[in-house]
Amino acid sequence: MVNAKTRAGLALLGFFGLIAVVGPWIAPYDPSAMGPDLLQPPSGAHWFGTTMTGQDVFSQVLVGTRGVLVVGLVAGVLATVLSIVIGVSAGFLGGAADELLSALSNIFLVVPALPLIIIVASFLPDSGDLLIAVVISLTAWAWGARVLRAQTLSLRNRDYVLAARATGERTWRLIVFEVLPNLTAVIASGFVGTVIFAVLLEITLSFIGVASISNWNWGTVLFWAQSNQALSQGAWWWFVPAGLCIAFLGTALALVNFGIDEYANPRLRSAGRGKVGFTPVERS
Amino acid sequence: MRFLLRRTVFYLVTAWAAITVNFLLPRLLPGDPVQAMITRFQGRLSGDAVQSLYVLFGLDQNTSVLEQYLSYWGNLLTGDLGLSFTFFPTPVSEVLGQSMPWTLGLMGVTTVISFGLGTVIGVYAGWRRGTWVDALVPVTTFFSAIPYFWLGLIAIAVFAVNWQVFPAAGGYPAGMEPGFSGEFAGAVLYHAVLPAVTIVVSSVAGWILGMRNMMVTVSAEDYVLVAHAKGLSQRRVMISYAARNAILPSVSGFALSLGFVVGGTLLVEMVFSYPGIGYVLFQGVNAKDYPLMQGVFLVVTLAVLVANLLADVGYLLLDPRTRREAW
Amino acid sequence: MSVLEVRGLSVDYGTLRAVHDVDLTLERGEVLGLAGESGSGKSTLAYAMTRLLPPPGVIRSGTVRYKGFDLLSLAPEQLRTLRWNDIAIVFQGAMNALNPVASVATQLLDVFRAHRPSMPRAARLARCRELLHLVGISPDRLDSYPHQLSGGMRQRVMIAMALALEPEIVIMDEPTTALDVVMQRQILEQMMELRAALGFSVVFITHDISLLVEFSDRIAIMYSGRVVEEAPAQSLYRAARHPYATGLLGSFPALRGPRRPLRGIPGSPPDLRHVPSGCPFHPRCASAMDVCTARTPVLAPVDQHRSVACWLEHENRGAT
Amino acid sequence: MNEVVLEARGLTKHYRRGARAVEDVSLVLRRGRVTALVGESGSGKSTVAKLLARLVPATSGEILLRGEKPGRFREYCRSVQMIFQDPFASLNPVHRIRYTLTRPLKIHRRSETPEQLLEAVQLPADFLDRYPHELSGGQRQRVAIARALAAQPSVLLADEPVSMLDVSIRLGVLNLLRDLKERLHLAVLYITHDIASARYFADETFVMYGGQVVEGGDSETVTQHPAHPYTQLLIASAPDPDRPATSTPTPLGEPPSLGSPPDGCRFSPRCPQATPRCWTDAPPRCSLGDGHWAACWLYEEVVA
Amino acid sequence: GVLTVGMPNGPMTENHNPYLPTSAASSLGYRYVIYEPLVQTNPVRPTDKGTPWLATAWEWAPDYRKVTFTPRENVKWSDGKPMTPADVAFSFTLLKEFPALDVHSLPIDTATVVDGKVEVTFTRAQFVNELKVLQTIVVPEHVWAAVPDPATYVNPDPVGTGPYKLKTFTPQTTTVVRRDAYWQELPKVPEIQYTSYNDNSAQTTALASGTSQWSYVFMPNYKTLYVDKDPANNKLWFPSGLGIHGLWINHTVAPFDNVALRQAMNDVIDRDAIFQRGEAGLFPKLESPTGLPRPAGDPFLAPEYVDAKHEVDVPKAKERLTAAGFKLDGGALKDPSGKAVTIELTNPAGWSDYLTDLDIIKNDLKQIGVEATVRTQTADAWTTDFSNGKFQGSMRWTDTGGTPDDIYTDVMNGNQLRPIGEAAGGNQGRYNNPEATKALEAYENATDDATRKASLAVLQKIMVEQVPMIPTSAAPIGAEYTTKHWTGWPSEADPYAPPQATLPNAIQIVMRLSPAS
Ligand SMILES: Nc1ncnc2c1ncn2[C@@H]1O[C@H](COP(=O)(O)OP(=O)(O)OP(=O)(O)O)[C@@H](O)[C@H]1O
Ligand SMILES: Nc1ncnc2c1ncn2[C@@H]1O[C@H](COP(=O)(O)OP(=O)(O)OP(=O)(O)O)[C@@H](O)[C@H]1O
Ligand SMILES: [Mg+2]
Ligand SMILES: [Mg+2]
Repeated sequence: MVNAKTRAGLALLGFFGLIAVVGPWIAPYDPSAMGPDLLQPPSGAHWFGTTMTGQDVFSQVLVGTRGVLVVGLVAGVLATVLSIVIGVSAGFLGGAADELLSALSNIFLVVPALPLIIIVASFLPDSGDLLIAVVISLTAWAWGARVLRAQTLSLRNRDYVLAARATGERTWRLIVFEVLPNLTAVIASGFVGTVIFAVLLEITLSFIGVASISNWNWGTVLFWAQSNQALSQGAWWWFVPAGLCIAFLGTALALVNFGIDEYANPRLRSAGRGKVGFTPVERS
Repeated sequence: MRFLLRRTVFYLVTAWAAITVNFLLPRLLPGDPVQAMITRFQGRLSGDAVQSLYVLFGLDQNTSVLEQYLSYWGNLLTGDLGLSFTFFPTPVSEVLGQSMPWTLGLMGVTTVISFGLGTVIGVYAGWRRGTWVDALVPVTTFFSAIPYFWLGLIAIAVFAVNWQVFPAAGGYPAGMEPGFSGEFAGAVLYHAVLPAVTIVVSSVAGWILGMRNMMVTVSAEDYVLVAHAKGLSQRRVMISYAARNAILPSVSGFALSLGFVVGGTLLVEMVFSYPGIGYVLFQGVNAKDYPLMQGVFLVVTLAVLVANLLADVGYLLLDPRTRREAW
Repeated sequence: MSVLEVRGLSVDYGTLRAVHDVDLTLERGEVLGLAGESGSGKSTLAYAMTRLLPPPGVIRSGTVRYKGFDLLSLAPEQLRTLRWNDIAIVFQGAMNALNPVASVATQLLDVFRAHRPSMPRAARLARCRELLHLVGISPDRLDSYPHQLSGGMRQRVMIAMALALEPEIVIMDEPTTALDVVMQRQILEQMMELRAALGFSVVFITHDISLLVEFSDRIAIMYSGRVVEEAPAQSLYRAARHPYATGLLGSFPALRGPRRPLRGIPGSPPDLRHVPSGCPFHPRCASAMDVCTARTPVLAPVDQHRSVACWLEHENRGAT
Repeated sequence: MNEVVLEARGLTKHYRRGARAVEDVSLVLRRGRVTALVGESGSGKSTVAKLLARLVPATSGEILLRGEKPGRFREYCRSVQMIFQDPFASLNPVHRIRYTLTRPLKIHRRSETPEQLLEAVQLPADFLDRYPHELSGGQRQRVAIARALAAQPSVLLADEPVSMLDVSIRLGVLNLLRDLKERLHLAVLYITHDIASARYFADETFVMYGGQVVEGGDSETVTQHPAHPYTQLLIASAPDPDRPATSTPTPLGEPPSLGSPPDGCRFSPRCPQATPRCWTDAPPRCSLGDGHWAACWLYEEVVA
Repeated sequence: GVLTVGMPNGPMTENHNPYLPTSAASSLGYRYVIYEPLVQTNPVRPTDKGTPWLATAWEWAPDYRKVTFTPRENVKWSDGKPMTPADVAFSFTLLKEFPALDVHSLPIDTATVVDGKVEVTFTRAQFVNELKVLQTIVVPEHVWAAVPDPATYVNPDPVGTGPYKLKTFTPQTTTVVRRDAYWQELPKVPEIQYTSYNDNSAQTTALASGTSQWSYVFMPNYKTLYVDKDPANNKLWFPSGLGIHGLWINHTVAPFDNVALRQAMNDVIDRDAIFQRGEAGLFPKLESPTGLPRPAGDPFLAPEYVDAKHEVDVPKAKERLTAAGFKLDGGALKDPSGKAVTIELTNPAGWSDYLTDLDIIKNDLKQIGVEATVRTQTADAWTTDFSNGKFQGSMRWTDTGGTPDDIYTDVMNGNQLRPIGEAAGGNQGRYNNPEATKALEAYENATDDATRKASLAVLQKIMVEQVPMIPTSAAPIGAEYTTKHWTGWPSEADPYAPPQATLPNAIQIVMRLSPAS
């Protein structure tokens, strides 16, 4: 059922999930503790080497996994919920409500994300992971809402929705139980996309010094590496692992996304390897 | 026509709301331009400068936000975007005019390349589902999942510092004066190679993926089967029947991303010291430069909305089914 | 003389066998009707003959001979030149059979571009106009897009396209379902006139027995992936031999004449995943015998024009 | 007996993009009777059904349920249920049959079980745990009927409930409907392209053309003695294996554009018997006796 | 033959106004090779006598409310006109009339030409501002008198007395070339290119590759990043002026109003670690407990502190705490009321050196049981919170000047006290000590050295004993430069000027440069 790509993605994701849970316990050092070995390349004692202040990069990456996953998932969930509420309502209700909600999502689409994030982060006392997740989701929902609205527009006049209405279903039930389940694929791939976006944005924010770097995450690791110009110093071990982790996490999510697509779209599922137009002749 | 009119009104309202938000956003930021400037200089500008700066930026007079809003609109309508604080007293329009061509050049071209390349690969991968081309798709997603700055910095470390085949920073050589000479154009191209390639590498996967999935879906449509039945060549079926229909959803995405081109990309400009608008905005935000921020927001907002409108129109032109509704 | 000969064709969708060991012959200039329950594999058969079956369909066995070529062993390029030039298809849903973003003219011209590369453009255009005129559509519709045409017109455009290269065979899969009878008749009568003029053969698939009897020369009845009876239209209508065919004929109401009682067929169609052993129809068959549950009858001629796959016939035959 | 359950008066529906889909349609559905609606594709039959089900708002005209203006939609749909034209589109692909059938039972607080509903349409109970895509067209159509019946409505609007089925399954479904009509005294609106089945199953038949009802009356009379030229054309065109070899002349021509219909009789451009008056004035309803009527100038004298 | 200067300041717009801190001329520093000050002073040696520049002599009234300049005579503007005393007076009047141009907020009263000399009077004593007054640049009256609003004037065609004139401007790079004539010997550098990079890392790369020859940029490890790339030539010198960085403490937050606690904290904070790790060896080490960097502060040190050195002393800190009623209870410090002592240290996210400092401080404070947490904010939020007194502890700088007054005013001037929630321009830690305020006033307005010495001693005593703020590093006036192409740079051995290219002294340095053989 689940194809190889998806399995690989799920396995990778499960691995990161495991690290997120047990990372702080299995980390060999306190990631903030400044040891005596300054800027050492990878060795038996420090698998990913050490930083300028003698911190253990491996422990930082391990401990930082949780923050990344939490921000990614929370932002993904919030943005997805927002985009569903606004996009699907706009598409389903139509009329003035639609125009209003579409305008709202268009505005959020054009309002630049960076200042918005800075503003919101400035207003709240503690710019921790959760706050960043909330802010990221604020900037990330609009695109999904547009896509969902378009999809909903095409779904809302489907016969099965009309038929459910004809049996006397209430509007909210039509939206939640008739329209939404058919958007699963779109929502799921939107969710995966948002999670990738949120992870990248969080890391970027840490990197350019907007987000909090009080807690360890891969972005924080990269922030310290970059502000100490690790690459120019030849300390690739400080810069490379966190970046690769992000890339692998993103790839894992994208691979899972392949699976979601094929699972929810029967055409993709059954199309197999066959080529349209020339039915294979396979005599047994 | 009525459709266009309705869309236009819709966009005007959206533009008004977005511009108002853009006006309010900077003012919601804590602090003020003078304090931000002092902070930015971190002691290299003495505390005494505060007074002169308030006078300089004209912030010593008290005006209500409403008054500011009204005069902002007044100025906007006369095309006056005000004077930037960061680059005081350079007019915002001049700051924009100076950085916009670079942004448009680099981002515009790479967006087009990325879209073109991604679409072609996506069409092929979708058409030859299950072959090696298709297997390439996860690889490209790997690149799109890399944080851009990481890719850029590694590229600099490898190609600019280690091998020294491309310059590490800037849009053109430091001593050269911009002009319409072949030499300058060559230098600009040379400096653009590394940023452009990294942008394309990190953004092409999105187009590939979208196009591929649409191709797979469209390939199962009846009219593609009919095209096969008609005995048309594979190329013709792939391009005129499958791809021509599959590209429709990508088009509006493309138009939108062209709109966002105007905003530049902070990361590219930071990593490669490229003289674009993204970094200017970043400076403006850090400096509480209301006029500059508003100016950039305005341009981005308008560009995105116009791109949106163009996407609508483009859709009308590309998809005959929607034409009837429009005219 | 037969133009198309199908022998022992079997088609699978994954583990499911949708067409089972089918033999069929199409004579030059004749209309062969194909009827049967829904899901009995009619469309699958028609597409498999030209290897146009979309995935996951796979042809498992058999031959399809056209003018001496085995279509199933041709290389794609050879098959491509043969398609439409010799065998054209009018698909079930004309709504989706036309490329929504290309004009009628483009789609018609495409056929000439692919198969008549040497034909001058003016001649091609002239031919397109002529074709539209042939099916009763004003030639200035050439520049229209599919959505600007009504369902009936789209169907007729498809017919015009099918005839563009004067093919030997036209396959029509439920070309008129969802159209009202007036439109249906218009289209079919045109088709028949053209057939008389051009002399091509037609495979005509529909659920509407009345229509089939009225328009086709010979009828094959399918049940559960197999052809169970094949006979000239009128003789099948007057006296069907296979119990399923008899059941079908007893199930449709007549518009004219006295109201006759409708008998119907008891039971429900088999699930293709769990086909009953022996004759697939035996659970619903009033005259089922022991042998029917054990062995599958094969399609065999019972007289000069008629073949039936039923143990009743075979035992008769065995007795004679 | 046979009292009016649902009545439509002067129903009109213009779609936003100018399609005048339904123009001044009046209909009466009675207890225990099947009323057939036939006509060309796109003449507005489905729109009439949806208007009657109050799924689309009417541009003008009114609907009376048991002689009264209907109240809240939920109460209304308890009495009036609809079967949609396309069984592939009208069952939500993500829900099991059980969900689809349980919902109306819950909404209308019926005490039956979904198993009983399936039994009524002669489907085995193990279908409850299947998804729609695991069902054949005929089975889907029966599920759709079961859903409509779950509310125990007094009116059933059946929009081409058998179009996709082969004749044997078709017969089963129609027999089921007839049985329901007789047992439960259901009023049924039966929309179809299959005129022969209208003859067999419907008590009365109405013929629609271009958004208007052009003829109505007892089914046998309408099918055997069609009065309106369009009905005549329709009957003549219907496939018939016993048809004499001489085929009927059928006018080539295109159906009316609903965007800008002709001024007078909408059939006039295609009508072989059209007179100048037909082009300019809309014809009145002319009664032909026994409840049989036609909207055509040809029968004006009969009225007079 | 070109000198390339780099700054990590981002793209520029064409603006050569020498007064505006926002102009490219100020940002990149080329204003000081086009315009010149009256006197060159050396902030690294603030008490040294200034070098006469456009003024050949100057004389202060004893109360420091008046200064008389003798303008140099044979000076010509780059447009050929001679510089006159009127130009000098005009330059002061300009500052008075347009406060927007006056970044030092000098209280100029009058500026008049008397007998070819220029007399400038002030409404307040300018002893502590002496260097700022002397460094005032001179602009041509014939150009600037006609400018309606000098504050919005971009000065497209700058006319100055300096040896260079503008050649080309691009947002990336400004180029100036040597003039044909100058009032003294022409410098040997024919052309200077000022390039702006977008960030520190790009600037560092440019320095390392030799694209930039002279810059001031913070680098986390100058040895590997810069010096090692060309150990013979790549040099840097980071001297200190009279300005410091330190941990500001909010005195309105209990128990930090307790002097014993502040002293104890001061005792355990390891300034050496901050120097080495936090400030990458670039911010000079601050050893004097008075908070005055050395050697710039040497002439000001009170006798009792001349040899005093700050040392980390954990036992002493614990002693102090116990004596003041604090209890160290299982590793956690409890204040006399029994509450655990915790402190939240805040700084903007992105200021990596300060954040490293805070991390070090956090670890140090743990030794006396103070539980510190580090929290980052956006730069704006931090700026606002800091000036509004809504913080517990933060790393920040003080002003830099020619006397210790700039440091001490910033840290403890009671006149700058504002209630919590109201923005304060200085004394953001809300240190309230009338004695300090009085001493500051006395120092600023004194007319004799004895008074000055006495009040300075008081201020230093307060700084040492009350610890209103915990100094950690000196503020550097440093730069990186390469001797590959040009030699003659200022250095520890020859500290004739601060090495930065953006200070008025830049022209002094350029004058000394000669091609490397
Ligand atoms: N893609 C598929 N995967 C699995 N089974 C399929 C697929 N397509 C068709 N089938 C099955 O194959 C059988 C034959 O289908 P086919 O479309 O040929 O029937 P048909 O006789 O044309 O029916 P209809 O009259 O409804 O058009 C059906 O039982 C159907 O369920
Ligand atoms: N939602 C809609 N918006 C605009 N026009 C519509 C809409 N629905 C139907 N129409 C138009 O209204 C007319 C009547 O459609 P309707 O579906 O009622 O016809 P019908 O008689 O049911 O046809 P068929 O026999 O093909 O089912 C058609 O011309 C159709 O194009
Ligand atoms: Mg079929
Ligand atoms: Mg209909």
